[in-house]
Amino acid sequence: MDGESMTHPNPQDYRSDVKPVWCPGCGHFAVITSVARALAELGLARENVALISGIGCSSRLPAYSTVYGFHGVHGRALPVATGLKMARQDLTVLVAGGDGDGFSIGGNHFLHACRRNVDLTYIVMDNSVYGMTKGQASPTTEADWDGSKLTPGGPGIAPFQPLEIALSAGASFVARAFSGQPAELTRQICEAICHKGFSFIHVLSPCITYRPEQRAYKDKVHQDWSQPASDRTEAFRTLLEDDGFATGILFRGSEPAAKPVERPRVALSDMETQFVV
Amino acid sequence: MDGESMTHPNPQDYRSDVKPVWCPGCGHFAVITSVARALAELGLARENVALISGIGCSSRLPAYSTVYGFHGVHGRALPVATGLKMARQDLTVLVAGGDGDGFSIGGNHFLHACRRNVDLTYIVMDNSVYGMTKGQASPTTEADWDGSKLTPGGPGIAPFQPLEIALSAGASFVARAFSGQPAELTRQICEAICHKGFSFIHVLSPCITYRPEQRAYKDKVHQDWSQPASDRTEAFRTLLEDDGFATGILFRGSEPAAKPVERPRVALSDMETQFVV
Amino acid sequence: MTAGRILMDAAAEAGLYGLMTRSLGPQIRGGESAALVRLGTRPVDGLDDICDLLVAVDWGNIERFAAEIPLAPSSLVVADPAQGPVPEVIAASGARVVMVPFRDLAAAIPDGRVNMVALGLVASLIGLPDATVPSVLSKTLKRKGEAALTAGLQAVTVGEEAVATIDDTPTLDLSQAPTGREKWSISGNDATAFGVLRGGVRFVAAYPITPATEILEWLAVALPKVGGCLVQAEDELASINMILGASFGGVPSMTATSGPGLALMTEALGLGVAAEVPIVVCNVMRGGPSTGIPTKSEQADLNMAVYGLHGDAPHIVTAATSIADCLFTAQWSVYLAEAMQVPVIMLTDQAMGQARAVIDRPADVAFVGRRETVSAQGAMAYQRYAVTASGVSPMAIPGTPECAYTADGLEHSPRGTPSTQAAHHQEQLDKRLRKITGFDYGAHWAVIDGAGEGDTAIITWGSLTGAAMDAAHRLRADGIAVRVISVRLLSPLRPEVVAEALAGVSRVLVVEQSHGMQFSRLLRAHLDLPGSVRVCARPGPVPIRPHEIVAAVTAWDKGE
Amino acid sequence: MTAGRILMDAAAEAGLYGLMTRSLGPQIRGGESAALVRLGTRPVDGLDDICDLLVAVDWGNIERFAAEIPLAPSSLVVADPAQGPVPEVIAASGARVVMVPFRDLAAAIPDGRVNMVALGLVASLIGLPDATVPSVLSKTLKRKGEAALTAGLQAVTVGEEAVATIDDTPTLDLSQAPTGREKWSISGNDATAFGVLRGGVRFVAAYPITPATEILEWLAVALPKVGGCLVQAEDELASINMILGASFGGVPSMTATSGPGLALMTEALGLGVAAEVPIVVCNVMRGGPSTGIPTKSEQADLNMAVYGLHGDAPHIVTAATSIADCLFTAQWSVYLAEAMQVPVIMLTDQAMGQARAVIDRPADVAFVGRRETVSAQGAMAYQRYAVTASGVSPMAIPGTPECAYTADGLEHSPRGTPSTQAAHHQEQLDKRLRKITGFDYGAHWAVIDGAGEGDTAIITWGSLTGAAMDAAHRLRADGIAVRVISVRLLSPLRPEVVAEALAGVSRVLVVEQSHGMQFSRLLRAHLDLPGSVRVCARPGPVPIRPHEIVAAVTAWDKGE
Ligand SMILES: Cc1ncc(C[n+]2csc(CCOP(=O)(O)OP(=O)(O)O)c2C)c(N)n1
Ligand SMILES: Cc1ncc(C[n+]2csc(CCOP(=O)(O)OP(=O)(O)O)c2C)c(N)n1
Ligand code: SF4
Ligand code: SF4
Ligand SMILES: [Mg+2]
Ligand SMILES: [Mg+2]
Repeated sequence: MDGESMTHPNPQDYRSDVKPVWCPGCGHFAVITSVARALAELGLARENVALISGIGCSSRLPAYSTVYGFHGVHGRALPVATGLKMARQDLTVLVAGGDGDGFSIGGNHFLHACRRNVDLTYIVMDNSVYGMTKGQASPTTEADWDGSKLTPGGPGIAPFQPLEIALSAGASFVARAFSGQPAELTRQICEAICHKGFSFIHVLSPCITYRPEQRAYKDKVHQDWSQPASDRTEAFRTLLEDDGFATGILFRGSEPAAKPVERPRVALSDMETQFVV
Repeated sequence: MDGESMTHPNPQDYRSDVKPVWCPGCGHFAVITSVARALAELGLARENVALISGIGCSSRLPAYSTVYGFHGVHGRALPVATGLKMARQDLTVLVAGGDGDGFSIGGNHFLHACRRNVDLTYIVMDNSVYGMTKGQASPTTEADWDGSKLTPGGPGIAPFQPLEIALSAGASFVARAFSGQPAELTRQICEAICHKGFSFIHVLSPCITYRPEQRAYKDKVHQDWSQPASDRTEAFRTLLEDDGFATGILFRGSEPAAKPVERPRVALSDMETQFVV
Repeated sequence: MTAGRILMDAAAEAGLYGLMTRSLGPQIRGGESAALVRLGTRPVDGLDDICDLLVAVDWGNIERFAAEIPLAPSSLVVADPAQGPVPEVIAASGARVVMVPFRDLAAAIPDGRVNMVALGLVASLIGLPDATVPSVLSKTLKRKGEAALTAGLQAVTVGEEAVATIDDTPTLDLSQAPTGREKWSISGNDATAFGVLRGGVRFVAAYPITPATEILEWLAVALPKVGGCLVQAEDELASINMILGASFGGVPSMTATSGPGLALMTEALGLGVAAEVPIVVCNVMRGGPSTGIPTKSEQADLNMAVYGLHGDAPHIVTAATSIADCLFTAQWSVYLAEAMQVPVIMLTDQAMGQARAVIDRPADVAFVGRRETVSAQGAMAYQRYAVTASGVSPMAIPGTPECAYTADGLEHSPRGTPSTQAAHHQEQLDKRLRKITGFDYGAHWAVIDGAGEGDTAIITWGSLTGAAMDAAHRLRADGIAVRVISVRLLSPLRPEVVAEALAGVSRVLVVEQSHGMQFSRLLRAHLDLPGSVRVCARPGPVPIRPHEIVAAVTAWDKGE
Repeated sequence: MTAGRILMDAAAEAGLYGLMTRSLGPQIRGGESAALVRLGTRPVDGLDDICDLLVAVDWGNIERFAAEIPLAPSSLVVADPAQGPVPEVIAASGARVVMVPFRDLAAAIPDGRVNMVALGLVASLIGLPDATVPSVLSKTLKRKGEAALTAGLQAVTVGEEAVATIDDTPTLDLSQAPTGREKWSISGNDATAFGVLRGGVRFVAAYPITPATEILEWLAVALPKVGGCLVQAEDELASINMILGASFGGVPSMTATSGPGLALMTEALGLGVAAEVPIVVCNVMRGGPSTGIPTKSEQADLNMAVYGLHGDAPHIVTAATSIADCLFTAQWSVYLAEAMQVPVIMLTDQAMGQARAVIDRPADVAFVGRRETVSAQGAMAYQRYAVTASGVSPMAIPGTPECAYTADGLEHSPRGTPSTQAAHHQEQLDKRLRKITGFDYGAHWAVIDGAGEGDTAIITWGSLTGAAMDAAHRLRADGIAVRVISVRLLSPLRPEVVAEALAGVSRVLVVEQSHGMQFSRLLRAHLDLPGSVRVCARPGPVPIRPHEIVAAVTAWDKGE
């Protein structure tokens, strides 16, 4: 969290007039609402916040907010955000996207963003499906989900474990929320923004159209992680017991965030001397 | 391990006459030797083995062996191998490369190959440096290693944890070896080839030229993992105590390897009926 | 959509040909959409100039679609009065508007659906034989149960009856429709999928992307039935490298994607060129650049397909010329890839891939991919990249004893060992170029209509072929002899054969759907087009219609 | 290598210009290598036809290098007799060979090194003033301590003395050397790095790749000193997207790579085009396709740089024309990117990037990237992609109140909201093309020598410029007037200005280092070259030498 604060802003101030393309009932609606609430709560000036995304239903978020946005290409939101934050330490940079965008095509950037620990807040709206391309299996899809013609009978692969990977890769803030509980999600976003370093929030966000059975998420989630671990190993032990539906902030580390190195300034003309014969 | 066996082959039968480009003393020499020994020990016919790699000093391996080889592009060895094995279940497919190739540019394929559990043996020769491009930091380089002009003062990032990530991502065989102990390495390669599923061997393989201090690896390694865990959580607990120099087979799971689905055969002409009005 | 498809199938039962394209709004699911159907007694490969009949069950966001639905005073618009006044953009066309209360009519029937009423109306308006719609409807609604079918049939009847309220209606002359031929109803994407299967593809790896996903979905189901398989990859970098691996293993392989995915594949395509591994990549073009307009059509990935690889990397680029031709071109592409051990990029586009046509049953062509391979040789004598006269070096498939080699993207000697020598580089570059320029492509390089005729040539490619053919037909009817050349082999573009096909003309009209005149520039780069040249180019998504091509030619005649 | 660099610096002290390129064997470290040095009293931008003097301290794998070291009977070869007989490939050239026992001479000195003996010999052979080598040597070996310096100086002296055993030696006429000018010794890659820094770049993200890494290494050290930073990315997909992010934040940004890396960047380059985010990508070309020949030079990434993006994605491609010009072109590229909010791909190559030249201090040019931005506006009135006459839409930088917008790779309205409408698409495509075709590039689009002269034009680009200029010089001396045009702005290629520069010629010789004649095809695609056209094209790694260009022109004269 950087930049000046607005005086008593309203969550609506962070919502644009662009109509979402989302299906009625999509979990992603609650995420844009929660982002807006969190920004209002923290009183961040709109012009000092940037919201970066890739491609997918979830990645449409930026246009629906009134902060600066960058709707990039599929899977590359994290690098865009990393470059922005490294070049502009004064901005608050949020990143949002889906499970396909973040864990499939974007998996490598996820690994390395966790390690690099640049001060970003990364919100993944996980619906265990590619919504935008009409319902194929994503890395978090159950091995036997046979709802896609691309993987008849199911993808047959053990689901990707976002939190375990994030911890192993070195993320310094790891949490899980459910889009059906926007108050908790808002709280987590606030905490993540305030945390100095890379924060990852795994949001269970149902796809009403291609995974209607995800309506049942509301009965499955349980807020277990009331106190974030500050020790990575401890967080790991907690996670070894996870059923995938525990919510809360799992881990909050204290490694310093990555920043550009400061060096004494040198004039360009003085640099020329190295070339002079 | 598939295909017919040769009668009493000699490790030399698996070595080509192409002279390695490696610097004298490079750890990678012991890896090609160990691969040849393992293939001889298992008596695999050369023509039924394929060795796939990306780009880097380590990735030069295939040309130095007499099995079928594919020296692809940087970071993409695992997909090439996955395609080959899925299309040709009869072949034994090995994959080899470096820490840059496998964990930096190839990190996403590493994650997904671990999950997918195709029956491959993946050997990463980790020297915590990009040897081929003359000594830059890799994902496994220590945060404070200041040997590269590209990252003056050191990369400043916590090193990538190959075994932890492999386990989290779902690899079904996870081991670590040291190229200075070729007998143990050979044993691990044999076991990995015989294991049905995705096997990952993390080989500490010193770069004599850009990381001469790695000569000290020989004093640091210790064979601790004498009995592979068969339970992932147990393996995780072991790993939480790891100093990065324990060797042995850490984990051997029993998830079935991914294979193409078998379906009753249909003639092409019969498929046409679906288009007929 | 459903109604459109039923209408087309019903027309097919009546012996007609047809084409249906769709236009969607931005909503992920639901939201507005338009189905554009053209029927005819001859095969229909493109949309016509204007829309004879527009049935508007509602006016929601009509502005978004208006550009894609050209109307004229001769058009008939049937609208529901309950949906409010006729929008300005429609009224301005001068089309005749008549009112039919679709919603009320549907509401009067238990479970009656508006689109079924509209279907009945249209079928009756254009004069389809009475039995056809109910016959198709019963097949389609069979799975939904008796009640749904009854409701559907009732709604159709109500729609048919509503026609009585309209006078002076357009009809089709069905007497011209050929009978007794086996007809297929197929989308371009399904045709591509079936084509590669016929060509011998048995491995596919892919990452979903609009508008190519249907190719993959069809193959995912079909491949296991012929002993093959499809892997859903983590991204396009993985999918292209997976198919290189499978093909290295001797199994003909392909993937399908669209612009952004193809961009991610170019590095590995170069590897396929250098290591000489045959693969087919079908690229279904959508609006660009970048994410662009994913659900709409354009022909602007041509540059990348032809030139997008680093280094001198000769490879093959083909393009289907119609929905039906997707099948032929896909099969041929596999054949070419295998014969020359080279990556083939096959181009189609959204307008073709996601459209559906009623066509004659396509002939079974003989092209099945067959690679020149070696069997066991004397120890170590095998040269994977042997310099041969044809440029094709016989390939050892893993499993063949005594022939193990390493496929390599590094420059190499004939044996395949890495080499930095100028002579090896030159030799391999020559070889890789020679094998594709010296190949005998026969007459398949283009589809030519009116070969040798007239003073004017229309040269085009891809989904504009239908419009160009239609335009030529009309020009000939007006006494202007023209020939149409639709290029199927875009790279290597062979200047001699193109020049031969253009011999004798003094005017060339290049027709393409790209803002950057990519096709025209490609032609220029390789040959001097004879006489004077004009380019009729427009970006997507609105396709170029036959009358625009006619106008371009006649304007020339008038010295404009 | 060290010896070559000391020789060149010593020559620079004597007022000479110079060029040093290197040729390496396949070993990762150590192994054979050759340093090729050309010295002159005028700036030296390319290698000469033949090598006047070859000092071979050993013959290891000379075959690998022979093609890159042309010898003639006029050449002098100095070799160590202990290294065995003169290899066939050398003997065949007819060059005069003399023997000097380098190893024995070096062995006689404590810590004496062979290359220092050779250095002394060469310096003396060509007649460098006595003091120059010791002066440079003491600077260079300062850090290594007194003993090393003494050993070095002794070895040099021994080498100098050995010259007495050779008669009829080549010397340089030093009297022509200009004096009193400040000289720089700089590599092409360092010049590029300094150029972008001068242009205003303050953020770099990159992934190492040969032969571009030195640009990045230089910037990693320099950027923090001007308040910027460099991030080593996990791959090229990350690096290009990182610089898009930083530039979106208002900070001029660049990356450097080579062919395989550029291939991975094309998708994001398209995003830069569509979202209008300025960035510079410097691509240092190496042998292709695929991994190709990473340590050798070629000009074959031109196609990919110009055409490699999907959709209609107009962007800028520039090329440095010499080592010194790397500085200018890099700085200009940043300027162009910022002025037009567009990605610029700057092409150099291994022969330029990893070579080192002694040049005159480059002039400080005024080009510093400056973007058209907006300051706070009335609430919500801001249109990020406003359709303007110039095509450039003022950009809001995050931090500017009331102007927040979303940069988007989806097609959009002027405001920046996603749109699938044909009119918006056309408008934005027009705008993005207009801003780069309507820009005033001044005279910088090319370096022209002999403007308006003669009947023959030599048109070339990049590192062949020096050879073309040399050839023109010789042709003129033979009474054949020619002009040379080296194109710095490869895209958009502006047909009018090229045509103007070619006005009056009846012959055009295109000179390029690519197997696929990529440059020639690019020219053809955009304009009709006047008169008759010939192409002198060859792939890497052996550069085209001046005499080959002279021969191509004179052959034409003779009607061959
Ligand atoms: C390079 C590339 N490949 C594929 C696509 C097609 N594509 C768009 S969104 C998407 C998946 C989106 O899934 P997810 O990120 O989970 O978001 P959701 O729609 O489920 O919210 C895909 C595959 C693309 N745009 N670009
Ligand atoms: C797309 C691409 N980017 C960069 C490179 C340059 N490159 C070649 S090898 C290499 C790193 C090799 O490091 P590693 O995999 O650790 O192998 P090592 O040489 O250390 O054995 C890099 C960056 C390349 N060949 N291709
Ligand atoms: S398809 Fe699924 S994820 Fe996409 S908008 Fe609809 S409900 Fe949401
Ligand atoms: S540079 Fe390092 S990794 Fe490469 S060959 Fe030499 S010692 Fe081995
Ligand atoms: Mg999703
Ligand atoms: Mg390494």
